[in-house]
Amino acid sequence: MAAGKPAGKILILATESCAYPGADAVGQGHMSYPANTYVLRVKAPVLFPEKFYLDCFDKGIAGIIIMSCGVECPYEGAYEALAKRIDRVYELMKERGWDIRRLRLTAICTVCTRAFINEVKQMHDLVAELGPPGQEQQLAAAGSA
Amino acid sequence: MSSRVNPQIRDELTAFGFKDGDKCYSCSTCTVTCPLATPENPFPRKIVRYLQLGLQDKLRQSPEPWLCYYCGDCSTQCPRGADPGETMMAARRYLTALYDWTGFAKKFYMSEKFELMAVGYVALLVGLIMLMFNTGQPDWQHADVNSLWPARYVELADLAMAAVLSFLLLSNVWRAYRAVLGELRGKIPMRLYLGQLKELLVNFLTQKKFAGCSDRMPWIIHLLIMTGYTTVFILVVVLLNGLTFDNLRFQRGWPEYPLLHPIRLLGYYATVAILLGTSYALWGRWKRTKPAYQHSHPTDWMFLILLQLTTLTGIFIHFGRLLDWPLFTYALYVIHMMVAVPMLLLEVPFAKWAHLAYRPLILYLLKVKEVYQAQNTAS
Amino acid sequence: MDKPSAHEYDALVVGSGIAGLEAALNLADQDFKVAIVERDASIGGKMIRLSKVFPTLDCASCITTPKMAAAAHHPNITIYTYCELRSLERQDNRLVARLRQKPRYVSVEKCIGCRQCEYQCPVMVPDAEQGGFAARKAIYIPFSNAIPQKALIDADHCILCGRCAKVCPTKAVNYLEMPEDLVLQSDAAIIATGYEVTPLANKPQYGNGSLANVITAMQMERLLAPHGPYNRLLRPSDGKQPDAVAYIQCAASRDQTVGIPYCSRVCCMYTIKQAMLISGALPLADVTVYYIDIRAFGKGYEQFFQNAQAMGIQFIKAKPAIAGNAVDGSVVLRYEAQEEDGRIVTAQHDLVVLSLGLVPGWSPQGVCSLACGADGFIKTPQPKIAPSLTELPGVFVAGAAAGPKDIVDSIAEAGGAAMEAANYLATRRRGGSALVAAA
Amino acid sequence: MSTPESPKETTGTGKVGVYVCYCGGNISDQVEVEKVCESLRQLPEVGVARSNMFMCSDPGQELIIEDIKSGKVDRVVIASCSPRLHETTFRSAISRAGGNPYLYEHANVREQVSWVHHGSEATAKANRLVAAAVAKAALSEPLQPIRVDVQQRAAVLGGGVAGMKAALELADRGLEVILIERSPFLGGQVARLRHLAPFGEDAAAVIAELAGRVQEHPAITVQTCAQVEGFDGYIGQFRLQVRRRPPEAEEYADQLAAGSAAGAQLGDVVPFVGIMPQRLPENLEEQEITVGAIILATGMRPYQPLRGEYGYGDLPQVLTLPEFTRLWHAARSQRQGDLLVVQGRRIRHLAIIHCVGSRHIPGVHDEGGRGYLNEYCSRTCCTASLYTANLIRQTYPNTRVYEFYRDMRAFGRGQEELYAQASDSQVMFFRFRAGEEPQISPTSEHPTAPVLIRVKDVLTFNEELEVMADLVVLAVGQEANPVPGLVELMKLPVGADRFLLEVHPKLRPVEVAVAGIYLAGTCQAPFDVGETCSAAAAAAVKAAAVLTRGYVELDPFVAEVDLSRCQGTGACVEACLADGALTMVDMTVDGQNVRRAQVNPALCLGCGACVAVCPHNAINVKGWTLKQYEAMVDAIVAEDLAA
Repeated sequence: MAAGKPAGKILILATESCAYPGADAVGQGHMSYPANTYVLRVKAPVLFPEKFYLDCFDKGIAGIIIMSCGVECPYEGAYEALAKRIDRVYELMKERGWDIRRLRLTAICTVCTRAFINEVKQMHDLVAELGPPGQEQQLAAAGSA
Repeated sequence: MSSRVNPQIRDELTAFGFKDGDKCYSCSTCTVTCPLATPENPFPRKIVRYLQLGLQDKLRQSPEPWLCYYCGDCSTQCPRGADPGETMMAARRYLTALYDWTGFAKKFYMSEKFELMAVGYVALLVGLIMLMFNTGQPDWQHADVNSLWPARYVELADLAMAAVLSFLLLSNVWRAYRAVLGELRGKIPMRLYLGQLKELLVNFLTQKKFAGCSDRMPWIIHLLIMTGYTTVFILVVVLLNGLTFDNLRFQRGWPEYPLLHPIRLLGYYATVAILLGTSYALWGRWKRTKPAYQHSHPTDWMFLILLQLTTLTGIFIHFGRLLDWPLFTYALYVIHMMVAVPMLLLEVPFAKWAHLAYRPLILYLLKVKEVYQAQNTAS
Repeated sequence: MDKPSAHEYDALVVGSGIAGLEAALNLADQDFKVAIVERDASIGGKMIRLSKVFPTLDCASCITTPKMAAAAHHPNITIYTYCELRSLERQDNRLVARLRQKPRYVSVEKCIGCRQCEYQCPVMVPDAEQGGFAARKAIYIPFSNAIPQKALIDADHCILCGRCAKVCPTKAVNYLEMPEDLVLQSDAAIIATGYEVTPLANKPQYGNGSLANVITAMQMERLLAPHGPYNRLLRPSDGKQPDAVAYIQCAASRDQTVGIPYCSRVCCMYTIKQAMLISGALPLADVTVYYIDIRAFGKGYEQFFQNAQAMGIQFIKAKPAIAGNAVDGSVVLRYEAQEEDGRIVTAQHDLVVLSLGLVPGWSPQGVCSLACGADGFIKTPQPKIAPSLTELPGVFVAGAAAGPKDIVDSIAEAGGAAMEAANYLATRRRGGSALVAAA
Repeated sequence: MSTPESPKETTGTGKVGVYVCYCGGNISDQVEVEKVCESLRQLPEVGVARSNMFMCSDPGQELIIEDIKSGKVDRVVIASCSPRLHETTFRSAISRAGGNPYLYEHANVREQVSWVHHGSEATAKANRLVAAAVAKAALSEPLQPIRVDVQQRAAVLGGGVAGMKAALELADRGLEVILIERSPFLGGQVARLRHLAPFGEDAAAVIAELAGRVQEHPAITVQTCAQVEGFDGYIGQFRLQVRRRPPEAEEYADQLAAGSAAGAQLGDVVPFVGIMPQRLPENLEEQEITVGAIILATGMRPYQPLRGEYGYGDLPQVLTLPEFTRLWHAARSQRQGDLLVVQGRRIRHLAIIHCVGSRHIPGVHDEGGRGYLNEYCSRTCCTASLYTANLIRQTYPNTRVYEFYRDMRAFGRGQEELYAQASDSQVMFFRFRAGEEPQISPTSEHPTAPVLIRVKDVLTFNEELEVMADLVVLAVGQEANPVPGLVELMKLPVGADRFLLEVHPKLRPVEVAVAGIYLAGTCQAPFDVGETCSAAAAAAVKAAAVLTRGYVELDPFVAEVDLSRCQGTGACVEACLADGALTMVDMTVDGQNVRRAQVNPALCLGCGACVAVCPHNAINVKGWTLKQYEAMVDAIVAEDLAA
């Protein structure tokens, strides 16, 4: 962990039927992961509009992992709609000069403990590197200057 | 080249002992568990399949049946009870019939009645001949077979029989050779055949391949019968009067050989070996102690019974002579001949005993073929 | 457990695998009171132990856990885990089931599933739930998504050191717990006792279970599961990541020498599934399936099989024998190249998986007078128009208890059994003769 | 291990009650529970914050009940283990106290905090998670499960085995059933068989039993020559327009003739046709029926080979298995000795070819003008072939049988035994690979001469073999009976295999996306009769669960339109994943006629796909609103909560 710096917060949108139980399984296994993570239970992440994600970043969330059910999604067609939406969010993020890696769409199943940990760790390292959203523009500016 | 499936052949096969082979669903467990199957000569499934479909030509060209010594591993492990070991046995019987140009073997196998009658007729014929052709002046003081049937004539008859037998057997062996080597026959140079003759001899004498089976007991039994039989055959037929010894006095003449005379020792060995071997096999077939003894074809019984009877009568003649009971000895001698002659005449070229020739021959030919192919790929 | 008429039910479901759960839920949803009796310490049966399931490749746990949770929380369902069914018979026109509650040595009421005991326990025991590849403690919760999430003591291995009792926050450990006998009454019963897999031993051509790198398909399920013993696919002998994996189909099915002449029905498909998962986990590994017939008969199964071939999984029509171990620990196979010229080929694989046969998970012998077929599975006298009927009135059968069956077919049959049972119960309620309804 | 102090009460302004569990140290060892309570009390929404050693225990639950009863609390936040373990426990506690169980939120501070984080980090995170839960709870609305009244009547479409079985199951359950069959007959495809593999049941007897019970059952109304022409409604209240009409001249002429030739009365089994349960309608009859659930049992049809496929249509020696069965049994009375005779021809050698019309592989097989490939396995043909082979071998020992297969799929109970029996009775098997199908050619001009079959046989090391046969029987597969009308009306999903498609093969195997419509039998996939009956009963049990109560209770988590915000853009309707759950309707809002979105709660899945697309945030999923999520995010990022 970056010394001294409080790590940016990571939001995890975990589906009720797959990833949320997956997070529970990680807990049952006492598999430690960074604490700057906040799991929100959702029925289907297709519920969130583009604006929600942008607002989150504006509010200071440094990274978002959408842990969906992937193709096992109980709502037929929802995953495809979600994937399309995330593509649009990426476009908007790029427009704002944000690193699109801050938002990740992934599929986590009820027992995908290792995958869960991996996702969290990767995002943790990423936000530690990037800092709060908006920072990367300054970094880039500093770099080009 | 396509082969025509021939269900009629399949019908004939039942008479040769093909029974459960239909059950095979071609999983090939038998082939891969067989300790004797080789990468180039896989069996038994291949043979089972040929028999199922009645692919006679394919079968005729297959050396594999002669590579199998029926340890029964395949039959114990067959998931469907198709008894591939017994099916291989049937294949050997069928091949013996296929090699035989006289058609006699086929009849012998296909009809138990024919088999019994053939043996019976030959036995009667031998009996009749012995009754008709003798000196008519038996020695009632001593048991001396020579007095009734002088060794000279008997040995002449033996020779004649050996000639007929050899002709029949060798002509069938020739056919087997043609079938197995197929087109390669003309291509392999003579020196290769000669070079591998040792293989023929070794295989004949030791049946060494058999020892590769997981159960070695059948090999030992087989070896006992085979060496015993060969020994007697050589003693009786080959070491004839005038060849090496002045007279073959083993059974007929006086005085007996000294106790430690090599011929006498060989004779004892042969007698014991055959007796042990056939008794074990008969007992096994009766009690079905081994996979190989589960199903006995009438020809199997016939062979063993004739062999054992020949041996037993031989022993009794020996005792008759030692006890000096003339009538007993002469009568047994007639019976002995009535058993031994049909056995030789029928079993050797046409039935079970033919494999004594076919097995080493096929192994030898495979070796020749292997060497030839190795040379060809090398050049 | 807090129900006043705790031991009076409309229906009893024996077995809580996917078939039992599905049957119980279907009855409970029609407001019948259902008791589930489970031999293991957790409900979920075999399916919860699997990695992913064909033909959709979705995670088994993700499909089973919702059903487990639904059953556990259903107001009409009572679950008796860790109970042996000792007898099931009709008395006074009701079914009476006598159960023996095996001692867990941990109070189910008090245990909060915190696993403190498990962390303190000093005894390591090979974990059957992980194919024996990992260890568990002598006091343990069966697996991560077990229901109930309650610990139990494995009395065979416990050394009575007392650490678990000391650390338990709720004082739930009771070393002196005794077996308890229970009597349940019901009008109908559904037998959903599932299957077991034959052991590795007794097949000389596969090494009789003595070769470390010859494993069962159930063990492979664990190696492939995301929460498996190694967390990745390694072979057991030396932890090497296998580059070549082979499957031997019908390793103890369609084989009268092991007493299983029938087809175990699921092995082809789980093998294809595992082969696909291996290809996913180790993209460079070669996967070979030796088979007699590929039996991909269900909806979407044939396409699944074709996809596997397209992925590069090799299917060879042959039934090999294992010739032994190579120096590097890999397994040497001999097979007959039927699709070529029939010669015997020797092949080496780092890991060999045997698709073993399925046998009944339970025998009614000594428990009730249910009849079994020659295959040992529960007999169904009307396999066409009422496949879940047994020879006992009011007793129905679902899933692999009536013959090997995959999950999809088990679920369908469980639904059917629940329907038949519901009608039997409804007829009784209407006052109709139960015997007439069953006949 | 610390024990909680006696509960402190600091009543804030709001009415959210926060209850933090020690979990006997499982939580409190890492999370300073009292500190969490302390900092939560600072929040304006929180009225009470308490802790307990075991919140799930009776004393723990009592805390909540007392607070609700005393009016201090009207919504509850529990911070304990995963909601998956005890959500139902706490909801029922709230109900017992007289509260609304949906005014409740759960913070998972064990699995997501104390078991994965340590020290001050753990307490800080627990703080935030509980605060987020409070933020959500504060915005919760009381909800009620959606109750839909249900017509206790079902419609079953299709009068084959599946339809009759499903109808009987529901009727035995005490429900009214209307069985609608397109043809004049009951019995479907099974009526056209003779024996059922693998056990050899008499197909006619099976049909007679099912149809007999169907006709006698007072709760079942049978309508033959009937079709569904109109459909609307939702689970519990489907309306179907059913039209009965007399068959047209050519339609069913052969079957009707067979019936009258046999002198069959209504209700009699006519071999290879079925049972005619009622007279043909004389006029067009139309009626509307209302049902609570619909079971589709529209069945399958056997694959019809193309002309020239294995010589079919060109050579008189080539028949399909159903055709052969029919001819054979028609000629059975003229049995001649040990040899099978079909159409007057003596059959010494009979070949059966498997996988005809099944297991097509793109790139290997071609569509041949069909316009599609059947890539699936038809599941029943192997066993049917084996059964036929055995029957021939037993009845006519002099008729030889050859089977050409790709994989022998004798998977079910009693099926491998059939295969073993066939082998044992000397049926010869040949295995061909896809793309190397057996080639059939006539051997002479004479139409009754045997044909030559050439095959590269895998079992004989891929050698080419020749087999002579007097008759070639094609084991044809199953195809879905096409029901384009119903698919169109009910918006039924159809798979790539052209069978009707279930939602999920394991989770919801007999359901389609529209709640209340179920699939039974071979309309869904190839099945044998036993499997069909299982599937039909499984469909019936789902329908029964809906119908027996007279109502269904659905989760309250469905979309809700905020009419004060809705501008009628229709974006939500477009995004909706469940057909009919969202519609635009004309209505009067504030005295103005407008078009607004309307939710049908019975059809809504609650996925929220509509929520995201509404430009005015006028639609939300109850219990999971966007506002609530925003409030949670706010709580997570808030500065002042670091405890």
